[in-house]
Amino acid sequence: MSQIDLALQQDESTSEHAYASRSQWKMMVSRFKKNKRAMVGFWMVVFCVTVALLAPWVAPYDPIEQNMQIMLEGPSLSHPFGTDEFGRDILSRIIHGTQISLMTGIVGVLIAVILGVALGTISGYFGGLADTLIMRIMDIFMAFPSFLLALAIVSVLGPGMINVMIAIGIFSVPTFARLSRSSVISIKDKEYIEAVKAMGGSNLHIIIKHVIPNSIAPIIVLSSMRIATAIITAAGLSFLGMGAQPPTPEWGAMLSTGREYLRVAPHVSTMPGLAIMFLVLGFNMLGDGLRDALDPKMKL
Amino acid sequence: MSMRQTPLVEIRNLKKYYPITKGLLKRTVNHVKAVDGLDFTIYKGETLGLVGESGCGKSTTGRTILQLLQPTEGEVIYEGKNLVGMKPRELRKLRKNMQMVFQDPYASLDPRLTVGEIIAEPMEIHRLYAGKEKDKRVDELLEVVGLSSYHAKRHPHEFSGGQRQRIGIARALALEPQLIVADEPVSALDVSIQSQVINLLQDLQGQFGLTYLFIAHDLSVVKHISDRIGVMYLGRMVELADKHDLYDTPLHPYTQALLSAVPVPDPLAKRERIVLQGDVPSPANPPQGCTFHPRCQACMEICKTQRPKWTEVDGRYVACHLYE
Amino acid sequence: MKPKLLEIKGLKTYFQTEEGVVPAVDGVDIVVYEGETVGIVGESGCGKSVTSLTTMRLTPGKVVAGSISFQERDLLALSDEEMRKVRGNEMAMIFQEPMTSLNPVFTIGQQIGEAIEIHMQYSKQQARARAIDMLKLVGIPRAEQIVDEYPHQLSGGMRQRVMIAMAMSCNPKLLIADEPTTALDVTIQAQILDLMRELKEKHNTAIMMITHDLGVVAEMCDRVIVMYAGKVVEEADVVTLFTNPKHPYTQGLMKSIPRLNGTDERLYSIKGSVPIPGTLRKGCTFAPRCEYATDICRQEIPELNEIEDNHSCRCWLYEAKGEQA
Amino acid sequence: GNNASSGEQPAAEGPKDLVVALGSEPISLDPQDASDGISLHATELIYDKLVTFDKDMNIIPELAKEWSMSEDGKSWTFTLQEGAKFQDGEPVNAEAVKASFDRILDKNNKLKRRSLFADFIESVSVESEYKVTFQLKFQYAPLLATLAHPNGGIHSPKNTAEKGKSVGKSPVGSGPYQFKEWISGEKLVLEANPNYWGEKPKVKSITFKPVVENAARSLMLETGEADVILPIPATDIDRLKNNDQVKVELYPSNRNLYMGMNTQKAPFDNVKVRQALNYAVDKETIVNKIMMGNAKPAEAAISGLTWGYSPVGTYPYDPEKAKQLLAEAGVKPGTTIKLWTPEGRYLMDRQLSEFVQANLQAVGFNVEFRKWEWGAYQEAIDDPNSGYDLFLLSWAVPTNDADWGLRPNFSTEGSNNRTLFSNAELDALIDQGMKTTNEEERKQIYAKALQIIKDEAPWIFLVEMKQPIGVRKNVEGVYGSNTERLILRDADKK
Amino acid sequence: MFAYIVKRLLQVIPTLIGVSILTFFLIHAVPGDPARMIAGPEASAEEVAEVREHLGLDQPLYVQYGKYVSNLLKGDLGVSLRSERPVLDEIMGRFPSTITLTVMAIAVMVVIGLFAGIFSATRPNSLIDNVTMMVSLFGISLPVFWLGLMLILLFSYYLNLLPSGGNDGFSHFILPALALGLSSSAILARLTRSSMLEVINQDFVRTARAKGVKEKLVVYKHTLKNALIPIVTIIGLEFGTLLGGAVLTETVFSINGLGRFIIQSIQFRDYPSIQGSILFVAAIFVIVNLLVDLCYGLVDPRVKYE
Ligand SMILES: Nc1ncnc2c1ncn2[C@@H]1O[C@H](COP(=O)(O)OP(=O)(O)OP(=O)(O)O)[C@@H](O)[C@H]1O
Ligand SMILES: Nc1ncnc2c1ncn2[C@@H]1O[C@H](COP(=O)(O)OP(=O)(O)OP(=O)(O)O)[C@@H](O)[C@H]1O
Ligand SMILES: [Mg+2]
Ligand SMILES: [Mg+2]
Repeated sequence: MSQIDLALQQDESTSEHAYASRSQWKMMVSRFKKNKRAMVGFWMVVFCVTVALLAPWVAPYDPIEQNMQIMLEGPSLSHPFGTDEFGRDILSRIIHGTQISLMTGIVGVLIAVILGVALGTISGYFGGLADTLIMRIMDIFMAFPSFLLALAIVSVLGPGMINVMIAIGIFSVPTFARLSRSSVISIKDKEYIEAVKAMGGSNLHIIIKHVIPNSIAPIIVLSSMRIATAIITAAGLSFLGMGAQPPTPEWGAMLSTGREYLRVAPHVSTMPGLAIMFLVLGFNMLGDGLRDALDPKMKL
Repeated sequence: MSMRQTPLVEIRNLKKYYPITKGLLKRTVNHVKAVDGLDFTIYKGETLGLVGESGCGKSTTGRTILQLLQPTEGEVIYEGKNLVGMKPRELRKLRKNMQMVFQDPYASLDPRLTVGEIIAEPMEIHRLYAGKEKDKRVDELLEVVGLSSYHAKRHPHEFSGGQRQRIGIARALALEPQLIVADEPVSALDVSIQSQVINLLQDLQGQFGLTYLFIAHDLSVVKHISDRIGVMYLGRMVELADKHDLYDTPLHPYTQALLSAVPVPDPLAKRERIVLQGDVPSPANPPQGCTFHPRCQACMEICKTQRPKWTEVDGRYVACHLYE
Repeated sequence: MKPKLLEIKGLKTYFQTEEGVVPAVDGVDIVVYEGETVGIVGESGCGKSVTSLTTMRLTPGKVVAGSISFQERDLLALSDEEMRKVRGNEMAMIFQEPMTSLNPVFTIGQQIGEAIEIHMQYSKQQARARAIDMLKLVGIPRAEQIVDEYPHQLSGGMRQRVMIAMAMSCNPKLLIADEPTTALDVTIQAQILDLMRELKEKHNTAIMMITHDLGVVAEMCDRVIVMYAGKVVEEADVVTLFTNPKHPYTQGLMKSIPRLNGTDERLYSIKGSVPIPGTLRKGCTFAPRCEYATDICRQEIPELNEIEDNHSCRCWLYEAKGEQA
Repeated sequence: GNNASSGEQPAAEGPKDLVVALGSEPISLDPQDASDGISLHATELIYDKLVTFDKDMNIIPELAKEWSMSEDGKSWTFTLQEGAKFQDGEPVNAEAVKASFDRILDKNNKLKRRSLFADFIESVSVESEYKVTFQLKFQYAPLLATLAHPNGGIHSPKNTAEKGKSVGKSPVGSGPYQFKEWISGEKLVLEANPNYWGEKPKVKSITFKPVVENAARSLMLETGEADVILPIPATDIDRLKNNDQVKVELYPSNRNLYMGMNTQKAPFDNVKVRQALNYAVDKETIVNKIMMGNAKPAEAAISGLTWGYSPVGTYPYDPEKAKQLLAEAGVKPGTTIKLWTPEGRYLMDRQLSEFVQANLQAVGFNVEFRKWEWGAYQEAIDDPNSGYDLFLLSWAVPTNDADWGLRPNFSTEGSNNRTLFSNAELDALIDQGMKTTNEEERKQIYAKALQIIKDEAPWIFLVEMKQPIGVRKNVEGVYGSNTERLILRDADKK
Repeated sequence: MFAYIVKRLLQVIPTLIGVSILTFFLIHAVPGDPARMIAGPEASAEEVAEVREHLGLDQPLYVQYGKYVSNLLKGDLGVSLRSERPVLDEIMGRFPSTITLTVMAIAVMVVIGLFAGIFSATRPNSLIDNVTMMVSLFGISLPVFWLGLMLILLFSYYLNLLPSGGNDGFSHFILPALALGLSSSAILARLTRSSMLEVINQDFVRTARAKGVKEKLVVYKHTLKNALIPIVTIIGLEFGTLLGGAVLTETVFSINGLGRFIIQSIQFRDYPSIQGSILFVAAIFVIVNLLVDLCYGLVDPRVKYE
C-alpha cells in the first residue's frame, strides 16, 4: 500500500515527460541491477576476472613447482585447498587456472560469435540459396551430438588449449548462426528497415547499421551463457586428456588427474570441480540476468 | 486545378505475385496474387486514397510503386521514367523523391538510434548535409512536425505513438520528396491523436506541395483527406473516383456495400445496410471472372467467367460488368 | 426501470510494475441494467479492459478499493470456486483478438463444449450437440464439420462467431464484449454487430460493450460511459451523449472524428497526448489538454456528478443537479 | 565334439567361475595374430606350446617331451608328448605342429607375429608322427625362449583350415581351457577342457571382463565381483593390502621404463648431455613417491629378470653434476627441449613424465611437455623428425632373453631404434650374442653391451616395473610371470 | 502423414551423407596410423606397411570413401580394425548400455525438469520459484564428469549404497543416469517454466478462465499442451547432449558403452569403428528429432505434414 501512496504523491517534475527521462540503456542497466541473481553472477564473474588478472600476485605458491614431500596432503592452513600428487598447492593452481578457463571460454565463444553472426546474418538477410546452403551445413554440424563434435575436432587438431578454443568455437557456430538468423529474419521485415531501403540505403549499410545492432541482444545473452557451456566443455575435453598439457593448471585436467586419487585424496578433484562450478555458475547467472534485462522473451 | 492534371506517377498493369513454395527444393506451386493488374495515375499535388479490406493488396501496391518490392509485371512511370528494371544506382537517386510513412509507429523507427540520428540518416545516405548544417536541418524538421529540437537526443521509445508518427513523417520529409506513400499512418493511433496527424499531413501538403498516396481501411479518414479514392478488392482495383462522386454515388456493388457497412457515429441516423455474406476469398486462388462475384448481390452469369474491364465512366473508373 | 444486473462502485485496480504503481482503473462506477447494452468508450490505456477483467475477477492487477455486485452478490467477496461458477455461466466474455483468444490445440467443439460441461453438467455427447446448435445459432455454415475443426482452419470473422457461441452457450445474463470487432474488417464487423444485436434481443442478455469506435457505440448501445485515464468522465444515454456531450473530452472526441457525411474542413484536435498511467498530476487528469481548464481543475479532482437526469459528468464546469437546485 | 558337462570331471565339482577383471578386452584369440598382453593372458589358457617357462623362467617341456640340436645349431628336433588332443578331438602330432608353424611363416596369412619367427626359421619338417624338426636360417641362441613365448601356441590344424582368419574368434588349441563365448565389450568365457591331457583344470570356467577404470577394478575385487584383477593402480595398493578378503602380490616384470632421447639431434648428440640428463632425474623419488614403492630403479637397459642381465649400475641423482656436465657441453640454461609422453599406457606414466619434466627444469632446461593418447603417440614417435627430444616408453622382453631386449632397441638397424643410436662396437656385440650358443660366453657379451649402453646413455634409465595382481583370498594358483603374463592354468577357487 | 515421414526420412539422407563425409575426412585427418596401432609398437616398418596394405589404407582417400559409402549403402559399416569384428556388431554390443543410460537420463530429466518447471511457472516470482530456479542454475553449472565423481564418492565410497561403475544391471545405471540427467533436467525446468509463463499469459488461457475452467485444468490442459512444443523440442535436442555426455559419463562410470567405444576407437585410430559409431549416433539423433517433429503433430494441430 505504501508504495501505491507514494506513486500518487509523485510531483510534477517527474510527470512532465515521464517516459522521456530514461534512456533504453539506462533502463536495461537498472533492470539488470534490480535482478539479485544477475548481480551475484556479475560479481562472481568480476571476482574471477580479477583473480585471473592478479593470479601471479594473489597465488600463494608457484603453481607448477613440485614438492614431493607434501604430496596429496589435505586442506590445511598453509595449503587451504590441499596439495596434489606432486605436492603442488591446489589453491595456487586453481587461481592460475582461472586465466585459462576464462580465456578458453571467452575466445572460444568469440570465434563462434564472429562466424555464427556472419553466417546467420547472411543467411537470414539474403535468404534464398545462401540460406539453404548455410543452414544445411549447420544441420550437418547439429546432427553430431555436440560434445562429440568438439571431441572429433580436437582429436583432429591435436590436444592443447588453443585447439580446444577452436573446437569450442566451431561447435558453437551453428547455435549462434541459427539464433542470429532467426533474429535477423524477425528484424529484416521491420518497417524501419524498409524505411532505410526507401531512402536508398544499401544492404551493407542496413546490415551494419540496423540489422546487426538490433539482433545483437539475444546474441549477447547467448554468449554469456555459452561461455559457461564452453568452460564446461573445455574442462570435459581436458578431462578426457584432449586439452591442456601438464603441468598447466587447467581445471578439467586437474580434475581428471585427481580422479586417480579420489579415494585417498578426494580434495584433489573436488576443488577444481568447485572452481569450474563457481565460474560457470557466475556466467549462467549473469546470462540469466542479461536475458531478463535485454530480451525477456528469449527462451534459453 | 491545373497542377492536378500533371501526372506524377503513372502505374500501368502493375502486378505483384508472391510465390507459394513447397518442399525441399522450394518449387513454386502457386502464387498469391497480391496485386493483379492495376492501372492508375497519381497527379501532382493530389492525395489519392486507397481503401479496401485487409489483405486486398493495398500495402503491396504502395511498396511496389516505391520499388521496395520488385513488381512481377507492369510499369511505374515517374516523371517519364520507368522505375521498374531501373539500375540500382539510378534508382537510389530517384528514391529521394519518394518516401514512405508507415503504419506501425513502434516498428518503423529503429529503437537503437536517437530521433536525431533517425532523421539525419536519409541525409547521410544521400550526402546532402553534414555537420552543423545537418543538425540544423534536423531541428528544422522536428519543428515542422510539431516537435522541438530537444527531442533529437531522445530514443523513440520515449515518445508516444502520435509523436513517433511525427518523427516518421519528419524522416520522410528530410529528403524533400515529391511523393509520400502513407501506409495506414493513423490506424494505430487513438481517435484524439489521429486527428492531429491528419491535420499535420494536410498542413505539410499545403506547405511543401506534396503528393500523397494515402492507404487506409478507415473510409471516413480516407474520405476526409483524399481528393480521389481507389477501392481495392482482392488485388484489383474495382473503382476509382473523385471522393464526392464515390461517396454520393458508388457504382461498384462492393463499394456500395463497403460504404454502407461503416458504422456512423450518430445514434439517430437510420440507414439501409448491405451486409455482405461470407469472407474475402484467399488471393492464392481467387474466384474466376470477377473476383467479387460470390459475394455480389448483382451477380450475373458473365461475372462468373469474365473478368470485368477497367472502364472509364464519366471521368471515373470502375471494373464491373454492370457498366460495360 | 429495469432491475440492476451489475453495479460497480468506486472500483480501483492498480498494477505493481517495475516502473512503479500503475492505477489502471482509478475509481470507476458503472451500472448495467438487465437486457441493456452499455457502451464503454475511451482511448487506449484508459482502463476499459482492466475494468471488464476486474469484473470477471480475471485481472492480474490488485483491486484496492470498490465493490462489484452482480445480481445482488458481491463478486469480490466470493471464493475462487464460487467465482468460477459465475464465470462463463451467468457472466461471459468475448475478447478483441479472435485470432489468439481460442486455444489452438483443441477443436472448436471441445472448446465450446467445455463451458457447457462445466456449468450445465452435460455429458460429452450432449455438450457436443449443444455446441453444434450454438454454432448454427451464430450463423456458422457446416456447423457439424466446423465443430471438429481447429481454430486455425477458420477465418477471423468465423472465430469471433465461435467466441460468441462459446460465450452464449450457457445463456449468460451479462455478456462483456471487449472490442469484439476492432480486429475485423468493416464488412465482417457489420455481420458480427448484427449477430450480437440479434442474440441480445432473443435472449435478453445485457451487454457491456467496450470499444473506441464511436460509430459502433452509436449503432449498438443504449447507454454510454466515457472513460479517461482510469476514471469515468461522462455517462449518458446514447442519444444525449451524441447530441449533447458535456465533458470537454467527450466534446473534443466527437469533434475530432472524421465523418463519412462530414465536410472537408480541418478536423478539431485535442492537443497533447493521453497521459501515461502512473504519471498522475494533481487535479483533473484531463486538465493539461483541456481548453477550459482553470486553477481548480489543476488542483482538485472533480466528482462524477449527475448534472441532468441520467447524465453524469466529471468536470468542474458543471455542478451537480441537486446542488444546483 | 566334447562338452564340459560330459562325464564326471574334477572340474565339475561346483559351479565355480573365476572372474578376471582386466584393463581392456582381448583383441584376438589367435596367438600368432595377437600382440597385446590381454589377448595373450587368454591364449595362454587355450593353447599349449612346444615348451614353456616355469614360474622361475626356466624353460620346461610342454607339448614337446624332449628336444635336440644339430651340430651346427641350425636344426632342432622336438619329440612330442603322445596322447595329447586338441579341444576338437584332433590329435596333437608332428603334422599339427608343422601346420601351425607353416601357417605363421606363410606371408599371405598376414599374421601379426610373423616376424618373431620368420626371421630365423627356414622350414619345419615332419620326421615321424611325434617328431618334428625346425630348420633355422642361422644359429639362433634364443630359439627355445622364442618358442616359449605365448605366440608359439599350437593350433588345431582342422580348425585353422576351417575357420581361416576368424580363428581369433573361435580358437581351438590343446590347452586346459577351451573357448565358450565372447560378448564383445562385456566378457570372454573359457570353460575347463574335460579331456585335457595334462593336469586337469580346477575351476569350471574363467571369465575375463574388460574394466577400463582403475578404481572400478579395485572396487570389484573388494566386493568380490571379481576374483582376480590386473593391474592395480599404485594408489589403491595400500588400501587393498589392508583388506583381509584380498591378496595383493607385486610380481616382478621384465619391463623397463625409460625416456629415450633423439641421439642424432643437438644437444643430445653429445654424450655429456645424455649423461647429465641421467644425473638430473631423481629415480628414488620416482620409485618411492610416484610409484609408491611398487617398482625399483633400473640398473641396466634390460630388467634384472631377463636372461643375460648384469647390473651396470644407475646414475645417482646429482643435479649439480648434471649442471656441470651441461655447462661443459655448452648447453645454456633455459634451452627448450620437448618431452612427449603417453598417458594411461603405463602405470603412472604421465605423473612420471611430469616429474622428470620438473627434474629437468631444475637443472636449467625449459621443458615443453606434450601428453599424447597412445594411438597418436605411437605414430608420432615412429618418426624421429616429428619433433620430440625426449619420449617416454617401455620395453618388455616376452622371450625373456637379452637378445630381444637389446637388438631391436640399440643396434643401428634395430626395428625399434627410436633414439637413432648407433655404435659399431655394440652392433657387433649384439650380433655375436644372437649367434653364440654357449651361455657363459653370451652372458659376457651382454655384460659388455650393457656397459656400453649405460655409458653412452641413449636413454634416461628409469625404473623396472612390477606387476601388481590382486586376488581374492579364496583363490589360489594365480601368479604373474616376468614376461607379464597372468598365469591362470593352476588357478583354483575355494 | 506417411508421405511426410518418407519425405523427412529422405531429407535425413543428405544430412547423414554430410555427416559421413565430415567424419570420414575429419577422422582421416587425425594424426595416427591404425596400421601401426595394429602391428604394435614392436613391429618393424615393413610389417606396418604390410598391415596397411592389408587394410586397404594405402589407397587414396576418395577411393576409400567410395568403398566405404558403397558398403554403407549395403548396410555394411565395415569391420573394426582393432577387433576385426563387424563394426555394427561392436556397436550393437555396446548400444544397449548407452541407450539404457540415455533413456534413464531422459527419464531423470523429464521427471525432475517438467515437474519443477510447472511447479515454478504456476508460482512465478514466489520464494519457491526463485529457489527452484536457483537450484536449476546450479544444476546447469555442474560439470557432468565432476558430478559423477562426487556421486561415486558419496554413494559408492562413503555410503556404499550403489555400484560405482560397470553395466550389469539396473543399479549400475542409477548414478550415471543421475549424473547425466541432472543438468539436462535443470535446462528442461527452466524452459518449461518460461514456455508455461509465456502461454499462461496468452489470450486463450484467459478465455479458458473466463469460461470458468478449474485452475488445475487451466494449467495442465490449456497451458501445458500449448507449451509442449518447445518442451518436446528441447527433449529431442537434449537427447543429443546426453548422447554426447555419455562419452564422459561412461568414462567416469566405466560403462562399456558406445561413448567409450568412440573414444577408444579414436585412440586406436580404428577408422571404420569411429565412422560407424559416429554415423550411428548421428542417425539415432536425427531420427529422434524426426520423432520429435512427428510429436508436434500430436501436440499441435496447426502443424501440417504435407
Ligand atoms: N511477403 C509475402 N509473401 C507472401 N504473401 C504476401 C506477402 N506479403 C503480403 N502477402 C499477401 O498478399 C496479400 C496482400 O497483402 P497486403 O499487405 O498488400 O494487404 P493490405 O491490403 O495492405 O492488408 P492490411 O490492411 O492487412 O495491411 C495478402 O493476402 C498477403 O497475405
Ligand atoms: N498486467 C498489467 N500490468 C501492468 N499494467 C497493466 C497491465 N494490464 C494493463 N495495464 C495498464 O493498465 C492501463 C489500462 O489498460 P487497459 O488494457 O484497461 O486499457 P484499454 O482501455 O483496454 O486500452 P485499449 O483500448 O488499448 O485496449 C494501461 O496503461 C496498461 O498499461
Ligand atoms: Mg497493409
Ligand atoms: Mg483493451
